Amino acid sequence: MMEVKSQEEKAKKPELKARDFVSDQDIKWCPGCGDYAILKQMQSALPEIGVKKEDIVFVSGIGCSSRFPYYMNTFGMHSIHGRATAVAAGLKAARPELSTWIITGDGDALSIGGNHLIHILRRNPDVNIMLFNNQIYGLTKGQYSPTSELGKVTKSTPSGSIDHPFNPLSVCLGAGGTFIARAMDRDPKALKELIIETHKHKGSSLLEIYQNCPIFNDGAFSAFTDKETKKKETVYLKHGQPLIFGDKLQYGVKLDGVHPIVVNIEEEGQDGLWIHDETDKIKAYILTQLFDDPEAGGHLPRPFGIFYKEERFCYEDAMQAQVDHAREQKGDGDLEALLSGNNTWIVD
Amino acid sequence: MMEVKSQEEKAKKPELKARDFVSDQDIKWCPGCGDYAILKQMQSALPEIGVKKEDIVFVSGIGCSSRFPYYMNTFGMHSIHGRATAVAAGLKAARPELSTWIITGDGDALSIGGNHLIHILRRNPDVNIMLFNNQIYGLTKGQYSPTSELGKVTKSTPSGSIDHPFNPLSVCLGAGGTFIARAMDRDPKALKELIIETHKHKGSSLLEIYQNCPIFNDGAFSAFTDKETKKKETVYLKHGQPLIFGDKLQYGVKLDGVHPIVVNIEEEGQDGLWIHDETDKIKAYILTQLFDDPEAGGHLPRPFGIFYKEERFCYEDAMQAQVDHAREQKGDGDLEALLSGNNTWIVD
Amino acid sequence: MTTKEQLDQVTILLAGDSGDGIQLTGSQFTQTTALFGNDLSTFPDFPAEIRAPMGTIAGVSGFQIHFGSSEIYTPGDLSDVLVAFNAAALKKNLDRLKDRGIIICNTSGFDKRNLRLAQYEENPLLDDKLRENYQLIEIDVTKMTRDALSESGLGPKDRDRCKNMFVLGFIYWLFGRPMQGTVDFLDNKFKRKPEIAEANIKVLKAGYYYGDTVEAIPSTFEVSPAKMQRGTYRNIMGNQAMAIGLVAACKKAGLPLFFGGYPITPASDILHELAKHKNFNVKTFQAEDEIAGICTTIGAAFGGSLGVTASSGPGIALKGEAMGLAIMLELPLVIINVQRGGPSTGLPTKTEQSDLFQAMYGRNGEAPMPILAAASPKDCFATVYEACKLAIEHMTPVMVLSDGYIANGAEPWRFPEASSLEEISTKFVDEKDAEDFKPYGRDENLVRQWATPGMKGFEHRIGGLEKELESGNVSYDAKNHQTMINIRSEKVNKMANIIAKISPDSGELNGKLAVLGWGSTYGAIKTAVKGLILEGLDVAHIHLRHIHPMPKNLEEVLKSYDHVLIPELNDGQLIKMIREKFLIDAKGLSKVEGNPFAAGEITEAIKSYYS
Amino acid sequence: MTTKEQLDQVTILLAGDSGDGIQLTGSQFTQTTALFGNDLSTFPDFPAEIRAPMGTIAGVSGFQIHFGSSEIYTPGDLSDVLVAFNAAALKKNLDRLKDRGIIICNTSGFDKRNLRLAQYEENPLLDDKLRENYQLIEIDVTKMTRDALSESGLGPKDRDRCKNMFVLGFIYWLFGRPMQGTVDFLDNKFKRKPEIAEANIKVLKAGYYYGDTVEAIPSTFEVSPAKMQRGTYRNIMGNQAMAIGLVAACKKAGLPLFFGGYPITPASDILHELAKHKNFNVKTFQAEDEIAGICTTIGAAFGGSLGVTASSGPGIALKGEAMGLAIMLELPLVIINVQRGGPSTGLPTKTEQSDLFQAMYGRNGEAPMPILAAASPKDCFATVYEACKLAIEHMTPVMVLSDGYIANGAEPWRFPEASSLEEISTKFVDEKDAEDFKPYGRDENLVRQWATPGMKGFEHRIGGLEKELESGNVSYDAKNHQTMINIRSEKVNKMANIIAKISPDSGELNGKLAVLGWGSTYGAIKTAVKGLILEGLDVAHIHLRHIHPMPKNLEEVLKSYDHVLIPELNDGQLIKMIREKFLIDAKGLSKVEGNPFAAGEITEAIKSYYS
Ligand SMILES: Cc1ncc(C[n+]2csc(CCOP(=O)(O)OP(=O)(O)O)c2C)c(N)n1
Ligand SMILES: Cc1ncc(C[n+]2csc(CCOP(=O)(O)OP(=O)(O)O)c2C)c(N)n1
Ligand code: SF4
Ligand code: SF4
Ligand SMILES: [Mg+2]
Ligand SMILES: [Mg+2]
Repeated sequence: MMEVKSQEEKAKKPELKARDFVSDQDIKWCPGCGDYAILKQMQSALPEIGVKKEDIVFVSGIGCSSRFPYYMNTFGMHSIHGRATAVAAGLKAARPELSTWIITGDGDALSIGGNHLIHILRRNPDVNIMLFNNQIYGLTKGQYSPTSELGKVTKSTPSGSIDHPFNPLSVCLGAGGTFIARAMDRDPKALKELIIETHKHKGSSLLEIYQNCPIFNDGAFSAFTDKETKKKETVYLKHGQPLIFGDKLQYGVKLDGVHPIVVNIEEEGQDGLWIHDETDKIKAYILTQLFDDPEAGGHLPRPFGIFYKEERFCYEDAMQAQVDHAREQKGDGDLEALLSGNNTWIVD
Repeated sequence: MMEVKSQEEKAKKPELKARDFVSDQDIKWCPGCGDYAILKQMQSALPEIGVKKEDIVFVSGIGCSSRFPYYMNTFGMHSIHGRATAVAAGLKAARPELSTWIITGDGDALSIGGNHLIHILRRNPDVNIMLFNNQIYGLTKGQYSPTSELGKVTKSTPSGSIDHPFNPLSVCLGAGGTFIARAMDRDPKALKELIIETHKHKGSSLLEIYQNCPIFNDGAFSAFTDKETKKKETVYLKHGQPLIFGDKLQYGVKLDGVHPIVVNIEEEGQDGLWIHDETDKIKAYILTQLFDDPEAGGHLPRPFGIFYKEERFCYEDAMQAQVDHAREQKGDGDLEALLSGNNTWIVD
Repeated sequence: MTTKEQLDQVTILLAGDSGDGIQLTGSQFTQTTALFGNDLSTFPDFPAEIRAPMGTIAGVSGFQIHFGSSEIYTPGDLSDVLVAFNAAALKKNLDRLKDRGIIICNTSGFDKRNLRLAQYEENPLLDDKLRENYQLIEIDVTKMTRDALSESGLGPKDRDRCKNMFVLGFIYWLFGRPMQGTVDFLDNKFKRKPEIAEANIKVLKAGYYYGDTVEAIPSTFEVSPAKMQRGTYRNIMGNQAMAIGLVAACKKAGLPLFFGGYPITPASDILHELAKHKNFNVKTFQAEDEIAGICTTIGAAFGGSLGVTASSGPGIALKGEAMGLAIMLELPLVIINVQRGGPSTGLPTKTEQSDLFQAMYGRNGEAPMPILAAASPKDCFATVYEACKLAIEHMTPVMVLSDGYIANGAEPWRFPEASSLEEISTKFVDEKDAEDFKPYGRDENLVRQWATPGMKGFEHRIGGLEKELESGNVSYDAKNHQTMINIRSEKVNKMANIIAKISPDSGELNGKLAVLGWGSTYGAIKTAVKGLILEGLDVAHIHLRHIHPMPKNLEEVLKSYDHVLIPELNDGQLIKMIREKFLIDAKGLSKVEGNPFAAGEITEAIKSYYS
Repeated sequence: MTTKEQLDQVTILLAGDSGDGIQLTGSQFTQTTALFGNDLSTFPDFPAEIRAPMGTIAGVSGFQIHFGSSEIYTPGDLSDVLVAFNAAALKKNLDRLKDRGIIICNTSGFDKRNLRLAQYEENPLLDDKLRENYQLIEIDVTKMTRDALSESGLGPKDRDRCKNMFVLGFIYWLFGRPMQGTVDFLDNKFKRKPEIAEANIKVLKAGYYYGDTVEAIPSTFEVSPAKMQRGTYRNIMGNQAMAIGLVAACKKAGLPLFFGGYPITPASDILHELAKHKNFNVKTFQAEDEIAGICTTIGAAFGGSLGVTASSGPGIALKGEAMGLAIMLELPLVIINVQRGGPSTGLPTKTEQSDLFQAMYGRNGEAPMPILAAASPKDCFATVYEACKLAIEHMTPVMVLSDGYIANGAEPWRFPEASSLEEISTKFVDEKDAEDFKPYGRDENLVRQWATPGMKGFEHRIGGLEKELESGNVSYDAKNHQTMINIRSEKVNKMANIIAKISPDSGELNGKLAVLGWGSTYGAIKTAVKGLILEGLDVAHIHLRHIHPMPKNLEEVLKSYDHVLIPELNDGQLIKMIREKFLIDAKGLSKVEGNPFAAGEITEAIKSYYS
């Protein structure tokens, strides 16, 4: 009996492999580009979420990262610069049952596409937004982006950029996002887990992924990925767990009033350490402020993982509910009645 | 002697009156519109900031509120919908010495113009942004806006809006704004003071002004303006002062960890009350979260005044510095050298 | 004693402050007149401000209705009756009244304050010239209304709000119309405030009986019902017809309707109307801007809905880039431009036809798109219905042009039965064809296949980069690009095989002069041409719905005339297309004043060919 | 022994992986050849990807240079020499090589892996046909380079990066060019890494002497200096010329230059170049998007700068609404469109002329704007300079059209002296005129006055709503609207009085056939027409810089020919304007393949008129 049942289940849910998500198109990123690692983790995460291939859609804007959909053997659209969020918002509203993924870059999402990003976050349709942040415009060959650091010398800023960069997660939280998280290309395990978490969250999930662009901005995130520094410069957030880090996990983060400080656990013990609560929006905000320059002294580590998660109704559900309600109330649309309206007269 | 000197001074700084800022155009807002009160306070505040009329520019987008520049006897531009921030950013970058004011509505600034708003805030040019928030589209005759409350029935939402509204100050703080404040049309004194404060702040100042639209959204802010409720529903922020409110100032706000709670001062005394610190960004964030529905029970009062103020270099100064530096380094541009470039040859 | 005068047609212009309830008065008179059996056409004329300062000229709101016992195609050029609620209303509109026309004025709207606001130095009602040139009927409407309600217990503000009903009652009497429709309307509208309903009805009747009682009015008028085609009629406004047409087409096609748009005058009412029809599986999305408006519809169309967006000039400008994407993706989209006065913000509440070239060319690259234009309020239905059919059956975005004049104008509509509407066939791919699926495979009309997410085995990716023939993969190949450019162009051109051939709307083929129009100039041209044909002139009216592609026989038809005259509410746009295509020396009649043509203006232009 | 062959002109196509340093090699050869005194024209051909996978066809980067001892107008149709760094480079470009042309190939780029990636089943170098049809020079460049650097102490990666210098050295030898320029360049470029400079120079010389040593090469070539006009020359690319032209115009006008824009291929280099010239009081603003790009320039122009924005098709589409505002405001703006393959994202790295109509009509309402088009890389300077002059002196936005072909192409430029540039007169209001200041007061050319913030007594407000004549206040008046529509149109049309009259660029007036071109087709048309005139054909070349308004005498000039042929890299756009305006039956030659015309294609089309 048991065997039969498990077979039935298998039949119902044919197990997909990572390679089922590989499309037939040649990949056209530069050698060494961080996008490869993200693609790989996406292809290995999707079989685990148990959604049928044909029910998955990837929508992207324009940029190196935005070529991603071509490499996924699902439905996909490579739209126009900055508008993936808007296209996906329409698709999801029209087809709530589809698993909808948005692929976007720091320029695509935060420069030209900034408005659609903050609006999708407030409306909260159930989409997963992968924001590939390489702190540069890759496709147009190396201009600074809204996340590039101050003073950055690029083709368009030969004397250094004077634009104060965005803190992307702070922008997204401020806009009313219900799921805010950060990952990086060079930590594939955490990346895959977080990809799966974005799927699980019902609502707009924003996953910022630090992505290295070896051609135009190599090493932008080396403090967080280099062996020597990464343990000291990163802290992984786990709901219910204290914020500890360091190569021997010897440091912790505490709140002094509303301000985070680093303490040495070996000296001060674990008491009073900040216990991560991913449902606390104010604390999530404080976490987004752990954003200083790793080069600066006395600074705090950069958090990775889920900063914030909130349950809020999804846009497409509310929209569908209004349609369903209208149908219940007034019945399925009657075309004759629509055409005639309420005031008619007869000429004969 | 003294008299002579004071005459000289007078000659230097001719004192302007509110009426000097009144243009010759008929005002075309509806009777009772909150825009009148704001116009009046602006005209009475400007003489106090001591800037010459001809050095002041008002730039607006499109909306009822955006007609404001026509009524000010200064330089002005009524631009296109959502783009006042971008136009003003260019003007200020080109002409750092001008006192530049942006007039925008909740639709203009937060719907179509959301992207330019967050970008001007991060770049931080020294402009003053007056965001007239009436939680409705006035000029197009009453559709809901990104600040309208959930469930709002309007022309475009006959079954009620399903869009989670923005918390405008939270958006602006998240974007990296350096001056975040709130006022209302019906409290002229505070409004005028805050207008002057926006001018004083060197950087992009964002003043949200609750503005009643008697035609399409009458009473949206009545909880904060009605005699019976306003003392209980509003708290005025003053740097260095505790957060207290109530008709007998009998309530205070405290932080329980990172979360604000209301305490009864008469019972619990003033100890441990939250002392407003306008330079504390995390606390400013917490203040922006005092945003619940006044109809809901057990809620917190709505703050007015300056939430946050940060000193950060201004975009136009950095830009001018690069120009000046280049001139110092390379000398004022030499056209012959530019035309010839570095590699020439002679044909003869 | 008042006598009764028989008239064939009448134009009334109601004018007053934005707060005076002019639009409501107008629409009640329209409804009653329609039910009475007249043919009619109406046009409201709002101020650009929500409520411009009371009493000023900028604050005047107008409503014009033209009705008659024969066919009516326009809201009328000059009016026979001008109802002026105040001095500003008179000042603004006097030049739109015929010589010897009737002025009905509310004398309390001519007090000192009102005269000053209207910038009258003297009270015009005391001017002998006015009394000589026009028939003046003075009524102190405010006082009458207050008197009528003296015992109602209502406050003075509420009482004064009933003023418009007095006027309505009076003109009902003047034109011998029944009051019952309005009585019912008021009862229903103020269901929850019966005292208000009662007061309004009382004042309405007071106005009616005022006419009966005072003997000052020399004559009343009779405009008998028109001999209209048999059938059931309703009254309809252009934007409403547009919305209903969209819903009907989607219902017929069996597709969900997704509307993504951003409010803008004068297009917003399409969104407002659609939002009421959710039970037709209509989803409306008020987007953050026009770009998101069209992009959400592209997403929805990819998902298997008909995507619709509507805007006006400035908003359409913002959609250009995304239209290009839709053309590349070959997805069904309908884009409606309710044109207004331009350029830039221009004259938002005024009408114009100056976005034709924007529709043709307002995109980067070679980006051909079919364009249809609606000719009148009711024609918005048929035009948008055809646009939906073309979009769905040919997998393409289609542009529909309307304008402020027909969007807000109204006329009686012999609406079709649902069953009589043309079928629309939606062709999704067939499950069994998954093996050989080519996303850019095409049928004989060059229409590509439609496979939507959720269809197993049809997973594919599309985008805005040039696509390879058939496979739809990205291709940078030179010859392939040329092929695809040709296909996209050919696909639109081939629609000329399907759309109706053109023939004169009035007049005959082979003549001296053809007046070629498009869009909302229909009524004015028709009125003018019909009139002149009756006068014996050899002139014809040809009206284009299909701007791109044009009807196959258009060249032949146009070349059958000695002259072609093209009136447009722009600086000359269609005319350029005609001259270029057919190398005929067509002449234009251009007007860019924010107002529709008066039939008389067209008449005059035509006559110049015969003198 | 190698012999020396004398040639009049040669085209070389360098091709290899994006990582092979092709563009650098090409630009060095260009520089040296220019200094040598040849006339020349170059065209790079990038892949759309940043670094498409190594060894694949999609990853091939190309650089074509055409140089000679007579005048050169295009980068050449087919090439005489193809340098193939790998198999994919050969596969992609073989059909662009002349019969019997020379192939120089790096044999180590033809190993198994490379052959597989290039989708060659057999090694083409072993194919007898290839050897018969072409002259094959095989060099194991990789090995030679490594050998040359065996003692350099550099790692293998760094060594291999010098490969391109070997090839450069070799072709220097082949065409008898001096190495010194490149030696100096390398010394300077690697100032901080002298070991790298030294290695590159070593390899360069190795390549040069390789030619000398091996006797396999039958002959070297001599292309003597061209008889060019006396003067001082530099080499210039289109985008660079555009940027320099802007800076020069602002300097001449005494105005600050404000550039607001957003990166997009192929326009970004204008921003990059301008950002280097801050000492000319140039401010560059990389905006959040194209809309902010133009809106910031509008703000800056209001403040008294010349506002400039540049983009390509999709970005220009986004700017349409704001262009309308600039037209309404009548502020000086220059809008540059470096066109690329469309529609939508299209072919971003390819060239096309398909945005002409977008330039004319891509806005709502009647929104006329002057349009100029640049004909060649160096002509970008003169064209944009004139555009700036028109914008400033006539207070209007002006559109300049360029395209990917001339933006990235290069040619020698006899640059002007600063003093010889036409004066540009900026007319701000005069302080003493504050009393009578009318923001929309105009001079005889209908140019309005410019008063900027900070000018005491000139406080005024402008905006996108229709403006009242002279006062510039908001006006909804019907007649005023028509007046303003006419003024805006007339103001642009009047510029025809100022711009140069047109005359044939080659050939005579009054003939059988005029070939009318615009923009980047200049070189191909000129080459073709000059060639055919030499062959005795009665044909002329007329080239338009002024698309709108057109030169006053254009009609007359065109009508002096029996036929007019209009080649365009689009589906036929200028031709529609010409047919419409002059009602002449001009014919088009259309090509939409992402590539420029070959002169041969034009020649062929012309010849069809004479057979
Ligand atoms: C409307 C428009 N503007 C500009 C561009 C040019 N463009 C393409 S991608 C891009 C930015 C890419 O940066 P990002 O989004 O960070 O992606 P990345 O390439 O770094 O992955 C730009 C400016 C475009 N394609 N369309
Ligand atoms: C591009 C464009 N889209 C839409 C409009 C129409 N429109 C004008 S104002 C406005 C919204 C006004 O709301 P808000 O900014 O809140 O100003 P308010 O009228 O409430 O003061 C809209 C949608 C427009 N003028 N231009
Ligand atoms: S340019 Fe950078 S981001 Fe783009 S593909 Fe190359 S490495 Fe990746
Ligand atoms: S509609 Fe509302 S916001 Fe607009 S002018 Fe009238 S009252 Fe003010
Ligand atoms: Mg990036
Ligand atoms: Mg508003």
